Order: sequence, then C-alpha cells, then structure tokens
Amino acid sequence: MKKIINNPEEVVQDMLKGLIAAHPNSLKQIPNTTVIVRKGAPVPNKVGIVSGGGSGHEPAHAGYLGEGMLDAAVCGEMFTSPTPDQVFEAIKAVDSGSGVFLVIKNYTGDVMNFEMAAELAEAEGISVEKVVVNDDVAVEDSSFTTGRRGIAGTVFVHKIAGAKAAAGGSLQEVKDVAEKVVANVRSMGMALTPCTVPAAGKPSFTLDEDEMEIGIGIHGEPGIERKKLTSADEVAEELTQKVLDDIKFNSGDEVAVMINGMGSTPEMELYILNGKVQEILHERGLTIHKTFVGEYMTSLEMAGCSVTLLKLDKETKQLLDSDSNAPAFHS
Amino acid sequence: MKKIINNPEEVVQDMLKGLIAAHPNSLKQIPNTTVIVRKGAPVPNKVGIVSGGGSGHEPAHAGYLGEGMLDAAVCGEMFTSPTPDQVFEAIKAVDSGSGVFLVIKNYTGDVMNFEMAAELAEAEGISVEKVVVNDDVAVEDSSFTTGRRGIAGTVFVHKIAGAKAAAGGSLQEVKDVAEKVVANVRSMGMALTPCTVPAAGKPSFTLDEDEMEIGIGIHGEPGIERKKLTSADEVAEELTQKVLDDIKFNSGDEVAVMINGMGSTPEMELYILNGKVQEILHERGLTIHKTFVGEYMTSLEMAGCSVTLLKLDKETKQLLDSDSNAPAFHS
Amino acid sequence: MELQVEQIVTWMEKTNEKIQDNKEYLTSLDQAIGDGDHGINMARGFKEVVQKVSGSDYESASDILKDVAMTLMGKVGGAAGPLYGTAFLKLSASVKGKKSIDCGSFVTGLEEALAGMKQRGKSEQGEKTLIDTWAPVTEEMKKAEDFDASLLFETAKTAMEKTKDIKATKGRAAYLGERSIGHLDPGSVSSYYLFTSLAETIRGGE
Amino acid sequence: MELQVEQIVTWMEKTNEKIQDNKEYLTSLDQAIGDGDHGINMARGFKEVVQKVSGSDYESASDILKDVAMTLMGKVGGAAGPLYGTAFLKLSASVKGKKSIDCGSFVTGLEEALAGMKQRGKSEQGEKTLIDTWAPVTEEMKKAEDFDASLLFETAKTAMEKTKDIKATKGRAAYLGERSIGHLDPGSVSSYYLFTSLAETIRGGE
Ligand SMILES: Nc1ncnc2c1ncn2[C@@H]1O[C@H](COP(=O)(O)OP(=O)(O)O)[C@@H](O)[C@H]1O
Ligand SMILES: Nc1ncnc2c1ncn2[C@@H]1O[C@H](COP(=O)(O)OP(=O)(O)O)[C@@H](O)[C@H]1O
Ligand SMILES: [Mg+2]
Ligand SMILES: [Mg+2]
Ligand SMILES: [Mg+2]
Ligand SMILES: [Mg+2]
Repeated sequence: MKKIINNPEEVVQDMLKGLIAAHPNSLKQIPNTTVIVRKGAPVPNKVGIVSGGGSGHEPAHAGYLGEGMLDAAVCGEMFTSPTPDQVFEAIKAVDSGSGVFLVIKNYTGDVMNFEMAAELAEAEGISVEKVVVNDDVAVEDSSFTTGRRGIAGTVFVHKIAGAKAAAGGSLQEVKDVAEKVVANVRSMGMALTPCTVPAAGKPSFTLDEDEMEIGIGIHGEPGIERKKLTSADEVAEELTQKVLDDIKFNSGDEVAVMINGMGSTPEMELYILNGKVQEILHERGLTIHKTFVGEYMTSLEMAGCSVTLLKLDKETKQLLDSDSNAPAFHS
Repeated sequence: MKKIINNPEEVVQDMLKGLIAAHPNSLKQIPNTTVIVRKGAPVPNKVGIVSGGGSGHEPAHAGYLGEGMLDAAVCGEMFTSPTPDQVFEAIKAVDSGSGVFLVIKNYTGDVMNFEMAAELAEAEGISVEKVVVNDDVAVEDSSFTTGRRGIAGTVFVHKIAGAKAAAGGSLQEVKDVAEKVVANVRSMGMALTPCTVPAAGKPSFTLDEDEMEIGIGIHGEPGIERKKLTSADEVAEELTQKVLDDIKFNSGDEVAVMINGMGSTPEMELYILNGKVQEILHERGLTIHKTFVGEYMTSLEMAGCSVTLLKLDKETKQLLDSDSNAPAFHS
Repeated sequence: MELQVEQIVTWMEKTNEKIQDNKEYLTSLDQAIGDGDHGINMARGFKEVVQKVSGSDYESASDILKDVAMTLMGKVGGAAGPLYGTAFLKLSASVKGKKSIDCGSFVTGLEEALAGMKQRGKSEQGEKTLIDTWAPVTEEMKKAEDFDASLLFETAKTAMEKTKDIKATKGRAAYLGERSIGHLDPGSVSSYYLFTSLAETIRGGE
Repeated sequence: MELQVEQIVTWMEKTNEKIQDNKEYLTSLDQAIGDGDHGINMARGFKEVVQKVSGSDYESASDILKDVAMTLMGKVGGAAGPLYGTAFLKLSASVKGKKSIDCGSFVTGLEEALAGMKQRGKSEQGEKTLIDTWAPVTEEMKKAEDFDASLLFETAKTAMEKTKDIKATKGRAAYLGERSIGHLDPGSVSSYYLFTSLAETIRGGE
C-alpha cells in the first residue's frame, strides 16, 4: 500500500481538515462531526439537500456542495456508512423549515443509518423525505434481496434534486423529481485493479495482469464476473449494452451520459471509451443531450470506469442544465 | 500494462474523437490535425491563446479551453511535443488579427516546435508572442542547461493570460502579465509509482513498495532523488519547503496554492496533503488567497502529487478570480 | 445467576479483546464477500464501548446496555452499527430499570433485539447475516433454565459456521449471489465473539 | 562517387529498417534518462519518410531531402523532430537544385545541418545530444577525399559510444545531472543508425 497519508485510521479527519482549509469561504465543518455544510445553509425557504455515505468516493460527496446541488455532505469512515447522529446533525444544519431531502445510495448500511437519522429528525419536528438510488445494473433487482446498488448515477440525482430545491420546489416536488431520476438512471462499472482501504492495508481482491472484473461496486467489492481484458471498444459495448438492456430506451429519447473514472484511470482512457459509447448510442437512435467524462464517484485508487445513462424529459433536462457552482459538477 | 484502450499507437486520435463527441457544442477539432479549438474562436479583437504539448497530461490542455482561458490546445503524441505544422494550424485558427499568444512549457522539444510554428506564422503576417513556463524547482535553473521544467504552474499561466486577453489586453499586455506569473510561480512534485506510455508498454522506472521519487517531471521521467516513503506531513514539508526556498516570500504575501494529483492519487490524499501545506504557509505568515486541489496537470496514471505556489499581486489576483467556463479549471 | 453491571462490563471487555485480536480476520472475511471494513468498524466501536463503560458507575443493567447501544450506533457505522445498536437498545429497553438480569429476562431481551434487527435490516433468518447467529442463540437459550456457557459456546459456534453454506440475499454479500457460498458471514463471526465472550463471562461468574 | 536520388531512398529505407528494429531499444534508452518516446517518435517519423520517398519520382537530391525534412518535422515531434527536420532542411538547401551530391557538397551540407541544429537546440558539442554524433562525423568526413563507408561506421560508432561518459546539460537528460552519466544518448544512437545506413548505402554503391 503506497499512499500519501499520515495515520491510516485518521484519513477521513485529515482529509476534512484539508478540505476546509482549501475552501474556507464556501464550506464549513460542523464541530465534532464529519459533516460538511456549505456556507449560507440553511437557505431560507429552500428544501435542504443532504447526501453522504462512506468516504473514499471523492469528489463525492463534499464536491457536490454548492448552490443548486447539495447543502450538506455526511462523510462516513472509509467505505462505511456514517452513523445516524452524524446524519441527524446534517439534517438540523440545513433545515430552513421547508424540510430536508436525503439522497441515499442503496446499501443496507446507508439505508439504515439515514432512516434512523430521519426518525430522529422527525421526532424533533423536521420534515424529512428521501430517495434511495439504485442505478447499478450489475446487481439483480429483486424485492427478496438487497437490490441494486447506488453508484455514479447518484450524482445526477444530486444535481436534479438540488436544482429542483433551488428553484423553489417543495419537499414533495423534490422527492417526485428525484424518484423520476432514479427510475430513469442506470449504470454499469468495471475494474482493472482493486483499491486498498488505508486501515486494511491490502486490496480486497486481486486481478492478474490480463484480467478485468465486470460489475464492480464502488467499495472495492469484487464484481460479478472476471474476464480477460479486452479493448476499450469491447468494454464500451459490454457496459453500454447492459445499461441499455435494463430500461426501455426508444429511438429519439434524450439521454445524459456519464463516463465515470473509478480513481486511477487517466482521463485519456475515459475519453477513448466515450468515443465508442457515443457511437453505440447514436446507432441506437438516442439523442445525447449532455456528456460528463471524469471522476464523479470514485473508489479510491481503483482503475476502471462506469457508464451511466439517464433518460431525460423536459423537466429533468432543464434541471440538469441549470446553474450550479458545486466544484465537482462540471462536464 | 492495464489500460482501457484500443490500438496503443492511436490513443491520442481515439481520445480526441471521444473528447469532441463529449463536447460537440463547445469544442471542435481542426480536420486532419490534433488541434482542438473552442467554438467561437477567433474571438473578434481578442488575442488568441494557444497552449499544448505532449498528450498524457489530461485535463491539460484541452480541458482549459473556454472563455477567459485557452482558445486552442495542440495535442501532441503521448508525452511528445506537437510538431510545428500543428501549432501553426492552431495559431491560424485563433488569430482574430489581434495576435496570438503561446504558452509553452520549458522542454527542448516544446520550445523548438512552438518557436518554429511562430516563425511560420510571422512569415504569414500573424503577430505571435510567447512565454516559456519553468516552474519546477526540482531542476536547477541555469543558463548553461535546459533550465527548469514547466509543470502544474502552467495552469495558472493559462488562466491569467487567458483572463487578460478576455479583458481586452493587447498581445504585449498578455505577454507582460504571463511573464509576471512565470516569475512568481514555483512547483515541486513527487511520485509513488511511475506511469506507462501505451506504445512503450512498460513503465519508465520502478519503485519499491516503500520508496518514493522526489522531483519527478510530468513525463514519467525519473526524479532527482529516491527516498523511503514518508508520511503526508513530511511530504508536504519537503515539497513546500523546496518551493518556498526558491523565491522570496515575505510575510503577508498573498499566494494561490495548487495541490495537483499526478493521475492515480485519490483526491482524499491530496486534501490530506493540503491540510499540512496550508499549516506551513500560515506559519510562514503567507495569506492564502485561493486553493486548488485536484488533477490539473497529470502524468497518465502516475501516483503522486505536486505543490505549486503563485505569489499574487493586485492584477494577477483579479485575473485569477475572473470568470472562466473552462471545464477543468475549478477549485 | 443474574447478569450484574460488572459482568456486563466484563462481557464488553472480553468482546472488545476478541474483536481487536481478530480485527484483521474480520476485515479479511468482509474483503472476501463485502467491502472489507467490518473488522475496522467493530474494532472502532467496541474500543469506544469499553472506554465508555469501564470504570463508570452504572445504577442498572439497563443503563449500561443503553450506553453500549448508543456508542455502537454512533461509532460503528455501516450495516453493523445500526444493527448492533438496535440490538442493545432493544435489550436495554426490555430490562428497563433492572439492576441485574436473570436468564428469562435476558432471553426476552434477546427476542426483542432479534425482532428489532430483523425489522431494521428487513431481513430474516437464512439470508447469511448476523441474524443467522442471533436467531439460533436466542432459540436455544429460550429452552435453557439458566445461563449456560457451554450451550452458548456451542450454539454460537455452530450457527456462525453454518453461514458458510448459505447463499447471501441481504447485505453486500448478496451482490455476489452464488459466489457468496463458501465464505463465512463477517457479522456472524463478530456476533460469535459477542456470545462466546458472554459465555466466558458467565463461566467466570458461575 | 556521388549520392543519387535512388541512393538517398536506399539510405532512408536502411535507416528506417534499423530504427524499426531498434524501436524498443531506443525507447528504453530514452526511458533511462528521458521520457521514453524517442524510439516511438523516430519510428513514426521514418516510417512516413519511407512511405513518402519510396517509389516517388524525384528530379533532384535536394527535392527528396526536402521531403525527408518536412516529413520528419511534421511527424516526429518532441526534440528530435525539429532537430532532424532542421538538419535535412539545411542539407537540402545547401545542395539546392543538385541532381546528385558529391562528397564535398555533402560535407558542406552536413556543416550547415550541424550549425542549424546547434542554433535550433541552443546547444554545443559535449552536452550529450545528437550533436555529439553529428559533429565528429562532419569533422572526419571533411578530412576525407570521398565518401568513405569505413570511416563513417567507425566515427559514428565511437562518437555514439562516447556519449555514455558525458554529463548531460541539454535535453531531458540534463534534469538528471550527474545521474545521466553512464547512459547512451538516445538521439546519438538514432543518429548512429542514420550514419551507418549511409555507410551501407555507400558501400552498396562503391
Ligand atoms: N439487512 C441486513 N440484516 C441483517 N444483517 C445484515 C444486513 N446487512 C448486513 N448485515 C450484517 O452486517 C455485516 C456487515 O457489516 P459491516 O461490514 O460493518 O457493514 P457494511 O456492509 O455496511 O460494510 C454482514 O456481515 C451481515 O452480518
Ligand atoms: N537542445 C538540444 N540540442 C540538440 N539535441 C537535443 C537537444 N535536446 C534533446 N536533444 C536530442 O533529442 C533526443 C531526444 O529526442 P526525443 O526523445 O524524440 O524528444 P523529447 O526529449 O522531446 O522526448 C536526445 O537524446 C538528444 O539527442
Ligand atoms: Mg462498509
Ligand atoms: Mg518526449
Ligand atoms: Mg463491510
Ligand atoms: Mg523523449
């Protein structure tokens, strides 16, 4: 494990210190918590938007703090859902009286901790609504199991829910549009290398020099299938096809595309992949409204990528396009 | 070598295809070249700003195309300076009649190729000026040698020269402010791992699990010293001190800070490093005007970072802060 | 016998010891079918629990159990945090006001803890989670007349080991489907440490 | 003898062959003290040169040399591109209009090529660059009465090998300072291929 860190047990605290030091005018940390709130929150009459989860996915989630996006990010330990008390602090910090909306990725831990925080908040009279993002088509969706995971598509939910709230949407309206995004966003990822949690000291799986892992999550979990490494074009085919197979896309549908790097994959490779993804989508008759290529939801220094498609309608398109000054949301 | 690519010899062409596909509304490629120009260029009455160099430093240079920053980026082969004809095409594409300014990193190849292009342009009656960025304090500055390299500090030159041009500065004024930035910007980098040029297939140096290389460039070149890997705090001390030693900083001076990731270092680690860098600068009595943490000038999938300091005055501060819609320039 | 406050302290200390000693092991189990943080999370949580309860003066068993619950809830995170937190919260509530806990009350507490975890985790027995250790332990203890260390040891061990054969349908291991078979459930192993520590505590107090 | 257009084609073909065969070797030399692209750059450039000049009809030696120059300039990139490009451009200009080149004219051309490269690269002999191969070759050829293959072989080889002992003060290797000693200069090795290919061409035409 080669990392630029101090104490492996304190990476999250050290990171937050450096984060606040870098953005003293726009961000603040709630004392004695790992909650980062954007200055100016709570915004009067605006629904507060809170997201978060384990750390190690940077720029998620603190990079999405800003006007028109998130108001608070709850930063858990490495790949570990934050605890209810932390989420509760975040909720209190951003509630203007108009209620607070939680964007949760579908992991048992995140769902439980955020739900418990919502219960605590409601007990104190704060209205809370939530959405659980489950865009990862690598995992079977079934009511008998944990269901699909939330991965890079979550960033679209942050943006669109955040824009709706900024536009004056009510808690229910924010929830409605967030659910619409969740219903229309799908992702699929792959890895060339695993990643190492500092305190664990070794990677969670190993891959040979000629192997790749398809269907990985964003926590260094092994994927669903191990394969011989193929060309970028074949990777694009495989990931895009899986996504296209999952929800009905009709010729002429407008989509937003995200080509997300898992951490150590150079932007060059992401663009190479994008070239083929766009070709496939064009062949399929889809209209590409906007493309995002970069690192949006990472898994430490994992090498790999994910492809996300969001089917747009008039409302979500306009909200996706609306201004935001969140530093990590750019295309 | 594990990479998401097709033909290793065609990575630059494939990348540019994906880049244009991602940004069809803001960027265009000059046919049969590797020159990317922002739409709208040449901007009437504005000095055109051209930069570029070898590929493999993404988001540099095409990510800095945008209002208030670059007008054209010339993308050479992997880590290889683009040829004079390509640079010449870029110059012609962005000249509005107000002249064109070249931002060159100080490498023999870049300097020669850009100079030859400037000669070609001048022969056709286009006014061309240039600045050669040499911020890397790892390398001795001497008139008998090649001199210091240009690394991450180049991005500040792009921004400030670009802002000056956008504000209506003349070619000479753009040159003057660019030279002021060059005189006041210094960087120092380190690596934990090397990187692999696709067509070479193997890395340019190797490091043991407990080693780091200090003073690396951005082309996978070996650095100036090999050491045992230390803590983030010690790395921060070493890099920052080297930078501080190189030009005179007085207590009260205002600076911009860039903590640049070399490619595969997670943002988490960059923020951890930043925490200590800021501490050192505060102790030194410097006022930190703005901090940039992220990947600005990479070296493929190299793990490592660089620390850049730019001493500001009223003019450069205001130009640094002015708006730009270049996607990769955000803090 | 009845569990006294001091014995609950001992129980927590022993659990902490086992978890610290097996932090890497738990993490490696979670690396195989999860995300590799279970050892780190549990070690962080139980270290805090022991710091909180060791040497403190508690009036009642329910008070100390509530502090254990709140500490786990606030320090473990992930899936295990709210589950263990819920378990101890339910256990505490079930023995509310009691200075010490007899076996019957403890079993009632376990039943409520189990129900609470199932509800929180939306899970049932047989899904390769810590429920698969808690459920058999609760059931067997219900049949016993008093705290029985050997019974606890055996039941917890067998239950924990059985999770190896289960195909996961809840928690992160569920993502692996069939590939989860053949691996122990990390949460069941940490629960096994909890129950064997209880057994050792009982044995010490017999 | 005089160099004819066909011989210049042969010269380029032989050079290309050597460069393609030693692409990895050149790259590894550049990895040691540079950025590891010299083999890739030269191979890309000379492949194009051969595509351009093989089979084409050239009226004069100066025309083909100009095409070689423009191709190298436009395809090699890096430091080597403008340097080799400049060299061939100067060589071409120096023999302007000549159908073939006698030894004296060739030497004059080499002198101008060398001066052009020095000016373009702001470099002198002794800085561990391809100048350290071109300078001795030019000097020795100046002393000879006619094209002399053996002389070329020897001089180029000795000069190229000597770059190992030089501390670099120009090009990327200069960043390594003392650490550059003990490594061959990649540009000198590619220049060595160029001159030995010339020698072989001459030998074929003797
Ligand atoms: N829905 C659930 N119901 C009960 N137990 C669960 C559930 N999901 C996970 N667990 C338990 O939690 C353990 C994992 O805990 P931990 O690694 O700390 O959390 P996370 O999975 O969030 O990283 C699993 O081994 C399993 O025993
Ligand atoms: N200033 C210079 N003058 C003459 N030759 C130089 C100079 N700089 C570099 N070279 C030559 O160029 C060679 C490197 O070429 P190449 O690897 O293609 O370019 P780059 O260094 O830009 O990657 C060196 O080995 C050296 O012989
Ligand atoms: Mg976890
Ligand atoms: Mg090069
Ligand atoms: Mg886990
Ligand atoms: Mg080179």
